[in-house]
Amino acid sequence: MFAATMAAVLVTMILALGRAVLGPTTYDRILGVNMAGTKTVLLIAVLGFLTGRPDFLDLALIYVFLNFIGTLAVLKFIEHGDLARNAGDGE
Amino acid sequence: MELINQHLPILQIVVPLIAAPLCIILRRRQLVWVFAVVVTWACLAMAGGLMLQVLSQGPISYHLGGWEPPWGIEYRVDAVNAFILILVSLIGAVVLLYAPASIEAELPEARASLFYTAYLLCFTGLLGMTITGDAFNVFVFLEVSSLSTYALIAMGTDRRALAASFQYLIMGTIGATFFVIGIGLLYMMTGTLNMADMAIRLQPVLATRTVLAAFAFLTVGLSLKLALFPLHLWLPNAYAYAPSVVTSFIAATATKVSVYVFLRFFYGIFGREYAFDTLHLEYFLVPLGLLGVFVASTVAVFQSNLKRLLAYSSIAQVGYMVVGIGLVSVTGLTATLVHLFNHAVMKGALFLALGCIVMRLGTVELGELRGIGKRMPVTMAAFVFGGLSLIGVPLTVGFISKWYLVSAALERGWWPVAVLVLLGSLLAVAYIWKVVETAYFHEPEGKTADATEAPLTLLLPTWILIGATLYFGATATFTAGLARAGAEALMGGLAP
Amino acid sequence: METIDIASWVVLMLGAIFCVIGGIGLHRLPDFFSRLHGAGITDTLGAGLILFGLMLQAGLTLITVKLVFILAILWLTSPTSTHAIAKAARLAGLEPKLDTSDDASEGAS
Amino acid sequence: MTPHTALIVSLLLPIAFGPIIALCGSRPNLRDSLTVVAGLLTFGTVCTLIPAVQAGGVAELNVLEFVPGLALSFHVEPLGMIFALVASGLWIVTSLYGFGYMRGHHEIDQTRFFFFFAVAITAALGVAYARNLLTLFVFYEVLTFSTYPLVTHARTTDALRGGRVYLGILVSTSVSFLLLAVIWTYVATGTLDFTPGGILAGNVEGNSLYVLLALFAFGTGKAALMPFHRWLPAAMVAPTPVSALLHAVAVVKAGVFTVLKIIVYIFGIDLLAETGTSVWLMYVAGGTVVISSLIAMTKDNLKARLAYSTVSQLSYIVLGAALATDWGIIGGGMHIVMHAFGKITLFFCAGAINVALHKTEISDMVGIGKQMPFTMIAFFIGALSVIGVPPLGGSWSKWYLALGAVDAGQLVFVAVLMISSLLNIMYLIPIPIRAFFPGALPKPAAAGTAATDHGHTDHGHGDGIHEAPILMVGPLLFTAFGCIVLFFYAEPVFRLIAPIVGR
Amino acid sequence: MILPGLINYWVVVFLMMSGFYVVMSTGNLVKKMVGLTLFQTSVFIFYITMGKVAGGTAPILAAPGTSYSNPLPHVLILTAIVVGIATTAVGMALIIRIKEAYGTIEDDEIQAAEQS
Amino acid sequence: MSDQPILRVIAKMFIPFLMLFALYVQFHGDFGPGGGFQAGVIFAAALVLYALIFGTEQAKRVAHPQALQLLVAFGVLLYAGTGVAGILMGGNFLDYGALDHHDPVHGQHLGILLVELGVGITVTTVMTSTFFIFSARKKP
Amino acid sequence: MLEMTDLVDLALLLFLAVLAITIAKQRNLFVVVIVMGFYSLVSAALFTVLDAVDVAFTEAAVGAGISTVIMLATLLMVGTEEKTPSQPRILPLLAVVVTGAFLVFGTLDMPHYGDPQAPIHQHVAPRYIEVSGDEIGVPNIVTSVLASYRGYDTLGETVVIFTAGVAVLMLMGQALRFRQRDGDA
Amino acid sequence: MSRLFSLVIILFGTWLLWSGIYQPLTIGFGVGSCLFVAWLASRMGIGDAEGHPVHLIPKLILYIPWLVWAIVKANIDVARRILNPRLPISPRMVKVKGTQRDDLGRVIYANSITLTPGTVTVDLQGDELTVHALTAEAEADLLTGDMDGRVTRLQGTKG
Ligand code: NA
Ligand code: NA
Repeated sequence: MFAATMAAVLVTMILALGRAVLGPTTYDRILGVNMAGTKTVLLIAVLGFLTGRPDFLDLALIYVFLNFIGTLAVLKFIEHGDLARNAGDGE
Repeated sequence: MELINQHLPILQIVVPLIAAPLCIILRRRQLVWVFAVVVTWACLAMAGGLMLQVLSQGPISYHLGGWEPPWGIEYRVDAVNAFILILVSLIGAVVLLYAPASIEAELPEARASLFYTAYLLCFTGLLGMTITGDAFNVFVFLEVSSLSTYALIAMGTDRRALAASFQYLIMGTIGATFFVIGIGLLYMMTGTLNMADMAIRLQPVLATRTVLAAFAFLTVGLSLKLALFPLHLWLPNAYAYAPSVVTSFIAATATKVSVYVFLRFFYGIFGREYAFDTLHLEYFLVPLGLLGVFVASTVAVFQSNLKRLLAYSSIAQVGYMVVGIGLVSVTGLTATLVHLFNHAVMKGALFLALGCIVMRLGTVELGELRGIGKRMPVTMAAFVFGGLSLIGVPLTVGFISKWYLVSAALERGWWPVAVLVLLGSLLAVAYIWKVVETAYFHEPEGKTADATEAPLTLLLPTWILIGATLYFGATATFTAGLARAGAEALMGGLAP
Repeated sequence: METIDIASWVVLMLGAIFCVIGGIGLHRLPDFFSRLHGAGITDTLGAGLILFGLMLQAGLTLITVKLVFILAILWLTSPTSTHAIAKAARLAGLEPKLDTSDDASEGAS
Repeated sequence: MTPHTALIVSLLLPIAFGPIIALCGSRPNLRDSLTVVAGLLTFGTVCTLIPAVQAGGVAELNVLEFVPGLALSFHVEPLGMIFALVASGLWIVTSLYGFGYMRGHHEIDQTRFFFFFAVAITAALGVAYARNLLTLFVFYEVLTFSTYPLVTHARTTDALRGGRVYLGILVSTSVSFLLLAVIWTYVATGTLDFTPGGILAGNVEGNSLYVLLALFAFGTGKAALMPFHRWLPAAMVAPTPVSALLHAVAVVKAGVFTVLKIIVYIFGIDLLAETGTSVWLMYVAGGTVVISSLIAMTKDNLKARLAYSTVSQLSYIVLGAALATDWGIIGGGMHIVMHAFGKITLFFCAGAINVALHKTEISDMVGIGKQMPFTMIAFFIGALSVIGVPPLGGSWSKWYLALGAVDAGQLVFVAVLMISSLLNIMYLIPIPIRAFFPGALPKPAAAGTAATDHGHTDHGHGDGIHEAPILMVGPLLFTAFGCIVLFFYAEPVFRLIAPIVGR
Repeated sequence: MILPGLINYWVVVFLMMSGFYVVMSTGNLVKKMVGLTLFQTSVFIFYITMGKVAGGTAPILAAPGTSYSNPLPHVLILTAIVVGIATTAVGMALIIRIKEAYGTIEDDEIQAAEQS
Repeated sequence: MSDQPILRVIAKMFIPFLMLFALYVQFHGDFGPGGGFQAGVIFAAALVLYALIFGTEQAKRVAHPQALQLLVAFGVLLYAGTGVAGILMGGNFLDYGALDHHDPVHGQHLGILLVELGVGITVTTVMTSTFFIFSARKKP
Repeated sequence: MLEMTDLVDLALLLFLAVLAITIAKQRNLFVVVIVMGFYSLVSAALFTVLDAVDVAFTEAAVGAGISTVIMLATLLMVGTEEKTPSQPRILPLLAVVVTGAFLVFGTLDMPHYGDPQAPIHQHVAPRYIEVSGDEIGVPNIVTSVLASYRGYDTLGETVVIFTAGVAVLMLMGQALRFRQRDGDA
Repeated sequence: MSRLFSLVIILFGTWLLWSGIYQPLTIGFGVGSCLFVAWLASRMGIGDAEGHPVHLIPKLILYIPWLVWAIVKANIDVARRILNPRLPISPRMVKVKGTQRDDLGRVIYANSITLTPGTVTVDLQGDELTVHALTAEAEADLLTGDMDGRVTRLQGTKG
């Protein structure tokens, strides 16, 4: 059961990653990676159950956080050409 | 005092390790320097103390965390690495004396406290690699020293320092990764990381292809770090464009420690029988070493930048050390070990002398040093003595090294090796004399016209090392005695 | 097999199916903006069902609590990042491919 | 002073005075006086060793343990005593001459000059006192490097080139051959001590013995055996006192001394005589004697001619050693002394001519006897001594060498000695003859060009005496006188040397 | 039985060598660093693979009698990961400085800039 | 990005929990995956998120670069200091058992706690300062 | 016996291989970095399968998180396109093939994947598993080994981070001036 | 101040739920950690009503089930269209006004829109949301204002 779920998640990951590689726009790539990231969360969660040690959900939790922050960082990079400038900061 | 004696092995490493972050807290440049000097000289004293302990009580084993090896990490001091500890501490302490005046001249904006922090870290890393008895711990401290080295090299004023540092970073990391693969394979076959334990548990599985692969990866990884020809490509630029203090320190110590680790693995873990009687590593080491001597020395002859010239000379000198390893005898290893020390002292002095020149002229291009011998006689005298030692003139340490190396080659009956070793030193005459003639056979002109002698703060450390070059060249019983003790230990497989 | 197991099995399978459908959408849908909706499927119901299926497995334990946390954070962050990506794309001048055949729709501003 | 103390003191005196001399650079008179004092003190101290040597030698003295099991170690034995006396004694004379020459020539960096000179003397004494091969090698190399600044003193492009040849040949031969041989010997025998009867017997045999001898003979580049003789003429760029140092006092003597010492104490003449290992060396030495004499005849530059003469004379000593007979060794040892006095006289004269008349080419020296009568008489005496004509010192050494050849059954070398003496006459005697009797002989083929003819002929070409400064003439008269004295008082020299071979 | 006995290791070798190849073949400094990271990460996989015990579980003490995978490679690799990121950070800082100094991060262009 | 209400609001809600999670990871390394290093990374991530949304300048007001530098050093010193404490208490370097002579296991616990904290502090501060340094760099 | 986890393991490994090839072939650095981040993420998943949860945790945080952010920040300043190499690189390929072949050769005598009888599971590690609970009192054996048995390595690791911090500060703390070439100064 | 207090309480509750280890030491660390985080949050200025909308929780409990149901419906719809070989979609952009009292409300609204597949909030300027809709039906659904009203009622009316 878990394995089947995992297989599905893996397939989804590959599809998402295909989008990341194919593009065509940068935003398609980011979208693909972001989606692949959330699928990793699922993968880890299911894996915990598959291996009979579900107390590794902390790991899944950290994936969610990092996926989010990572995406924002990437966007900031593309948007402003600057990682941390803010409208209020000025130059 | 009793407490200190008992914990000397760890204090040797932890004192500079703790000092590094303290430098950041102290922040004020002079204060940091004085502090760092005190620490490095204390380290030298500790290294001396360790050597005395080893000589009186035999090898010392220190269990970190109180855990018995192989469950915990062990520090193991014997005649060989006590010798290397003294070497690294000595160079570290002397070169640091030299630092303030030199980095003020060479660092665009003196970021002194960070500089000294990185220096101490590099120092700690090298000492840590040397003293440890745990294979993986070597890697950790290797990286401490490497990372700080990258930063230190990049502090050079020329932009090529950056490219050189990056190149070193890539090659160094590849080397370290190969090393880790090798350790992994060994661990896989033995289940232990403690070197002494590993040596024992490796014996039954020595014939496996996995161990052979481990051997190969460790060889290549370490050869990269010690700049064995033809894996030396990172070295010339790194030495040439780093600040003089850094070049002096690194050139004198870093490759030496790698050579030591090399010895430790091949003689101490795999064992002489496997490395040489079974795999005949000597047929790989001796030709490569000699090739390194000749190619690098020849290239050195054609260098116009003196730092690069000495850098190529260093590659050649590594070649001599490797030949010594490949001769597989007490005399050969004595040659390698004594040359580790001797080369460190003389090359350190030579780079310090170049630092004096950089400070006054801002360049070490040969074409701009015409007549420098008249303007900076004390500096150039140091350079000449160092150069004579590179050539291997008697009463300098270089001669002692050559003496043992040729003896070892003749003992083994490999007289062509002996001849080649001697011919190699003639190439040193060529590249050193190029400098001598430029310095003394021209009237000062251009930049040298109004150069003045370097300040005493720079000359003193330079001459301390030259003094060592001459002293240990005139009576090498101390260095050669220790080296021989170490060589005997290595030939005996470093058995406890 | 207990009912709860069967239920969780069904829920997990459904989640898996939605995930894959979202993945397919990511390739079938014609432009960047419409693909956002495909991604949305996997992140909302796909992820939600799978996590819910796991909760059924774990029962009333702290594990379930953690799964709830994961789901909550996922549902908070996922629309936020989707929005951020879309906004960035628009700011960068990427125009959505709109359906012009439908007269009822209004064009983009 | 006990012999041990005397040994140490004599060794340290020059090197200790070196820095003092260097520090007094701003006061030339003080500096030069100190140099003489140092020389006198050193010579005096060396002389105090003579009784001890005659009583059986000064025992071993380890100064520094060089590497475990091998010490920098000294002793005095007859051969070393001779060399030490020559080196320290002639240092005084050369120094005095040097003041005159350097001042007369307004040479640069005189302080540095005398400093390195002092170092070179220490090195020469170190070679003389060496108790083992390692010590000898160490000081041999120190001598090479300390004389390099002297050879290249002028720092001109010529000096640089000459220096390259000088250093290149001496270093490459000593490093590639001599050092190899030394280490080989050590590996083979486990010792490097100079031992009566040699140390190789039973340790090295057959072809290895030939190779080893070749390594030693050619490795001792300072002995100027052909084909490694080129450094000597190249070093002629140096100021004349340096040439004197090189040719008479220290450098070349260190070379042939080394050869003698190795043959006597490392190989042992019995071993060589039994195995005939050194026969080829006799031919090489004999060849060098003849060929370099022939080359000398073609040189018009006086110093160059003297240089080739030295090459030839050195091979007498090597020949003596290679004969491996008692008389050969004694002859070689005595020739160190005899040639030193003869050749130093000739060089002093050449320098004096250069300083007084600015002449360097032999073809320009026709008729200078009127201007420089003392110099040219001294030259004549020196030349006769080098040729080996009684009543001059050189005749003794040649005599013993001939005896040695006969003893060894190598009569061909008696012939070689005679031919070479003839050649010596041909290239040395015409110089004083034409100086005093301008029309007596036809101008030689290698006559100077028009340019040199006109170059300095105006200078002091008038009548009347135009000698070099007294500080130069004095020493050259002294050494010329020495040549004569050595003929009549050769006995002490002989008695000093004879114990080497047990006589 | 080769599968999965050694085939895992062979795939890992392939992964390592792809990283190694990227480092060696590219002239772009950033990609070199990525290659290095790839290489190192694959070595981590190698270590962790060797630590696996069939039927074992994560080395966090659970019920008695549980079989655990080997914790030691995990510890080593934790350290190695940290070393890797440290190297990456320093490498990237260097790349930025190189870009500022040379205006390029391509190896051959840097070399050309020095030759000219 | 603080002019983007969605990001701002979500980040504001998020950051405290992210930091708490970091501390949770820090103090639960004994029981499950995690420890000082991972905690440090997560804590730094929280600060980075803050900097991304509210700007580096604002973030530097919360975490002074100078203070960060001191804390970088402090983390290492805490670790090494715990080791030295082992020596002073009569054990070897890093012998936590010596920290409590009556109950070595408790000593081990204490030691692990302290060194993990040291790791956490150093990692957090190094990562954060590295981010600050990189983000302060202008495009050449 | 082929277990479920082994299949997952193999699947993830193959997935990683695809990613590795993608990295090698991509010229757009942005994509390269992103895919590398993802590679880390997948390898973290693999670590979970292989029971290395601590490692997975760290690899996720570092490889996918920090490392990617640092690399992107760098790209921001240095541009995102890799120049097409002028010629195919035969020598590196050869070196890599030889190295790889040697490693594969080395695997031939290795204990098989998962083999409980492998030497590494017989020595040192068993003690950690058996007595660390009593000696250290911490359930996570990895933590016990990391912080206590091999706590010294971890001190070294902390120093490595510290060193990296110092290095970055030295390199980028302030704009450094530099001379173009020796001669121009 | 009371908001900060509630933040600490919420954080601590979260800690307890995460932790699962209820020893004095661990709980003590929990308390310390929560206080530290709260202190930092106030330093950052993120513990205000916008960042810590604790007052909305009661009403959210009612809103969430509705939202989940909306999500399920939307998911099924979009999934069918993706699987349909003809791909029956007609993408469009639509602007709607949010009637919420502040940014917090509008953010909840915007994210609710995005969470339901078929609609994605592409921009939020003032009170105007720009939404990308995949189908005409999704657009129509949005324009009914049902969701908007529910979110607005979460916060209560203005004033
Ligand atoms: Na942990
Ligand atoms: Na990574």
